[in-house]
Amino acid sequence: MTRQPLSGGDGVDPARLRVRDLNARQLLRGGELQGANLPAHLRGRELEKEELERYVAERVLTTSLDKAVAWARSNSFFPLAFGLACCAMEQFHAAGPRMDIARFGYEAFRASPRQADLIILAGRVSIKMAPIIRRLYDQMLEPKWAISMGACCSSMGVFNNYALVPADKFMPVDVYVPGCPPRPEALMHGVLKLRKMVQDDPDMGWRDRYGARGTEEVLSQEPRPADASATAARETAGA
Amino acid sequence: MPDATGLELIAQELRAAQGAPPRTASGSPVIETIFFRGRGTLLIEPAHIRGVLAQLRASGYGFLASVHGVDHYPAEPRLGVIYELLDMSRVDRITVKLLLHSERPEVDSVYADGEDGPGWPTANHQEREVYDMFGVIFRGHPDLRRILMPEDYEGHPQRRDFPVGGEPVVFTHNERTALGTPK
Amino acid sequence: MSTGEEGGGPSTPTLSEYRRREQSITLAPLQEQLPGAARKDDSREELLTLNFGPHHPATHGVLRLLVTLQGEVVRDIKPIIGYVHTGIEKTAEDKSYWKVIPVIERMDYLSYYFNAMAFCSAVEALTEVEVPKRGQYLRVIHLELNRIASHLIWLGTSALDLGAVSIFLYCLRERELILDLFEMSSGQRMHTRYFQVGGVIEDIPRGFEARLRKFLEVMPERADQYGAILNSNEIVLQRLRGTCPLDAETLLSLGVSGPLLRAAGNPWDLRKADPYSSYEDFDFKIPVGTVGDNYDRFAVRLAEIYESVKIIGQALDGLPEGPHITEDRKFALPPRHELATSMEALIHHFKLVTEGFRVPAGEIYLPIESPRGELGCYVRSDGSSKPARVHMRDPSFVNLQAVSHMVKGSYIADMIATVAMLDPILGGIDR
Amino acid sequence: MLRSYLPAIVFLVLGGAVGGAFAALNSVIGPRRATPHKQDPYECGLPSEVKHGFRFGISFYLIAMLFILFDIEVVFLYPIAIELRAYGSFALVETIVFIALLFVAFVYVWRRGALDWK
Repeated sequence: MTRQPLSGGDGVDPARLRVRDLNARQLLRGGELQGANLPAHLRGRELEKEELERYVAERVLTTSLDKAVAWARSNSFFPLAFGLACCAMEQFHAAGPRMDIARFGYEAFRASPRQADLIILAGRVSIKMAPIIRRLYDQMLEPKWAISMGACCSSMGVFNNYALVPADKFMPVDVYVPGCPPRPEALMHGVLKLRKMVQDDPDMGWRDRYGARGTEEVLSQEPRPADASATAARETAGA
Repeated sequence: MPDATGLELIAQELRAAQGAPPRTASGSPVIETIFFRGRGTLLIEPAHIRGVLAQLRASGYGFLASVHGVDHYPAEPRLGVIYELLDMSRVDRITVKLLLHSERPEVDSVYADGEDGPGWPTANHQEREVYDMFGVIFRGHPDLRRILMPEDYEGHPQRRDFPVGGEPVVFTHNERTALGTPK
Repeated sequence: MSTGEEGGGPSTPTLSEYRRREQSITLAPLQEQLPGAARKDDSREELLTLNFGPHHPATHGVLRLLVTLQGEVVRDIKPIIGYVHTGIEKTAEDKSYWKVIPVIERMDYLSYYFNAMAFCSAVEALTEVEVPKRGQYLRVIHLELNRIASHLIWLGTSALDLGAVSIFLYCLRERELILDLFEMSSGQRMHTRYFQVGGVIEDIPRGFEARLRKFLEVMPERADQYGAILNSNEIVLQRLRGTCPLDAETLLSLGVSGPLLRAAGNPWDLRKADPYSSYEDFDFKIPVGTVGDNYDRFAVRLAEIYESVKIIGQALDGLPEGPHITEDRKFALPPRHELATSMEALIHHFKLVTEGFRVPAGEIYLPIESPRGELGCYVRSDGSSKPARVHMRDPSFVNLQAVSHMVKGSYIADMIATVAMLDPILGGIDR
Repeated sequence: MLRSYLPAIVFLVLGGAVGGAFAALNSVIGPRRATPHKQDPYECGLPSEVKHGFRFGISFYLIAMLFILFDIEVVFLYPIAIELRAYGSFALVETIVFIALLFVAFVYVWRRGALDWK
């Protein structure tokens, strides 16, 4: 197994994890601090008085602008027009006349990764496709998000075999939409969850246990070449 | 569909025509006729495949519907290649099957035209798939390389001794063991 | 800018890591074969080799076409596939027969009922199970509904490629109606697992018939509208008429079947030629084209929608009473009420759910007519409760070979139209 | 006289301001992380094989030139259409002659086969 531990395990600097400021919301709420990412002296205690004041002062100044930006971003995702298999049909239907994803402003499917900021992995990811998807994801401009739609690319689903790779093995995924294939409503629910996440108010659910939002990715200084990561994925998948 | 007698007649014709040279490696081209569930199958010597298909084409079976492989592991010869032929005017199907030893799974390609008659262009992708999935080498195929798996993949996944693969799915109850982080 | 001096011969490009690994894809010395290569002025024009896909909105999935262009003209085209290879045939060997059905359905993801039908028919032939008449009729209804749904997606996406955007939304509107019907009879929109070995898993619910009749009324009207919109769209017509024709002889030698073959004038349709599942009971026509160009391919598929509507109407009118699945408890689950009273039913149920049924050793190839052509299912059984080999002869996989014959020498815009009219479903091609 | 240009000036300034504001906001707020893959040209998800000094066929330029030539014609027609009353029948005749000349050129180009791809 070459999978990264979900909560920064041994040998991974928590500062390099993509989601590292998870506890901000809890801190502001004054709740008890949890999570493996925290420095040891903060673990298991609450912020009080001056510490809390300073913490809040640091955040509030930048918060308003951030909020405006997050609001703008979260209400106009430009998904990449990218269908792999069955789920792509339900993705069509989400954009179709009955579900009409345009109600939320997500109807502008873009053909080029340069113009897109959301990749919906709709279908099964084969070992041959994985490096290409990673490359597409790498070519998208920041900020970018990923939704893994359907069982196949979340966990390989019913086809747990030599040919497939789950998406979170080679790229970070923010929201998983279960189903085989998920109904269009489910996809829209997933996109709306992502909207809440981008607005920095994620529905954590059971992820509180991990202190994580989606799949975390270690950002090293030099990004890993796509081919190498896919080869690693292939080795484990084919073994 | 040819009935059992019809199948025997076809086999007789094939024996009469193909048993003689040019390719008389082992005498009769038809090893066995199998009639099962109303469908006829000719089990033939691999060396005669081009000749047998050409003769069947001459007798009307002009449409090669499918070429696919099969693995009879652990029996030997274990690798089979199956050619499904269709006669559109009589709406009649016949199956031609050959078995190859896994030591040297080689058979003549029926894709390209040869001196013994025209080929079957439809066999191009299908032979490549059989090569990819079973490792059967089609002699004379001009472009025999992997078609579904990546070019640098090792092994032939559809062979029965190839593991299905996959990986354990991480749930809350098995995250410790599946992720390999003992705590 | 230009490297200049060598006079336009194909200089060896420095290949990237990715292409170096697939160096066996030969781009043979095309430059010499070109018409007019001897002419002085033409020899300065270089050939452009482009990847068209795997991520391209006009390839209907993750098809990759390695296109060699001379200006605007396609000189060579190599389809490269395998980007959604899922190993379904391998997975099927690992599951008992009735658990294979949901896996098989996910191959050609637009015609899932057809995949299930081919597999179930093959297993029924092996086990010699009889499907009751009502089961056959219900199968026909769902198959033809699925054919319409598949053609609707084809029409919508193809029109999108040809520049007629609104058709796509109209098609999805009608497809929703079909998916509602599927949901009603089986509980799922896609991959319904409705067909079982020996029949269908449940009878159609109350209200299904009324809804289906309403749909049958609406559908021909809507299909008229599609025809009216597209047939009066000069751009679409210009891109379809007379582009990339291929004659029936070549198509047959390439193994092409289905609407592509019928567009070239050969009326081969397994529903008529070799009827299965009571298709001989119904009165329908086979639309046939004349020249086999893109417009014929379009017209044939559009006409098939009307014929499917006709078939469904007849099947619904003549729907016989009786069981919807075989009474043979060795293959079909006993109904719920029997479980409470009959010990034997309980044993059968337990046996079916835990192990599945055993199939006598043997092998069979059984073809049916899918929306794209002959969909054959080869099943080899070794006598156990799991198949020893399942192979789908998918029409898209075979038909794709025709693309290079159709496209070579025509404009790149015609290539888009041809790929659209070819209707390749990558899930079926790669399996 | 200058007053009549006021709307145009306001339009230009507003347009520039909005465009500039978006560009500036983008450079301030937008995160940037250049990676080798991101700098690569996009070719349907695969590394591009097109060389740097690739020579396009001359036919592309021919089509482009002809397009510009015959498209400019329309641009000339707009102001004439608006002010046709002011200049009277002279302008109308001139325009017709202009279009007729272009039409002759168009027929010539067409018959010579320049619009077909070679």
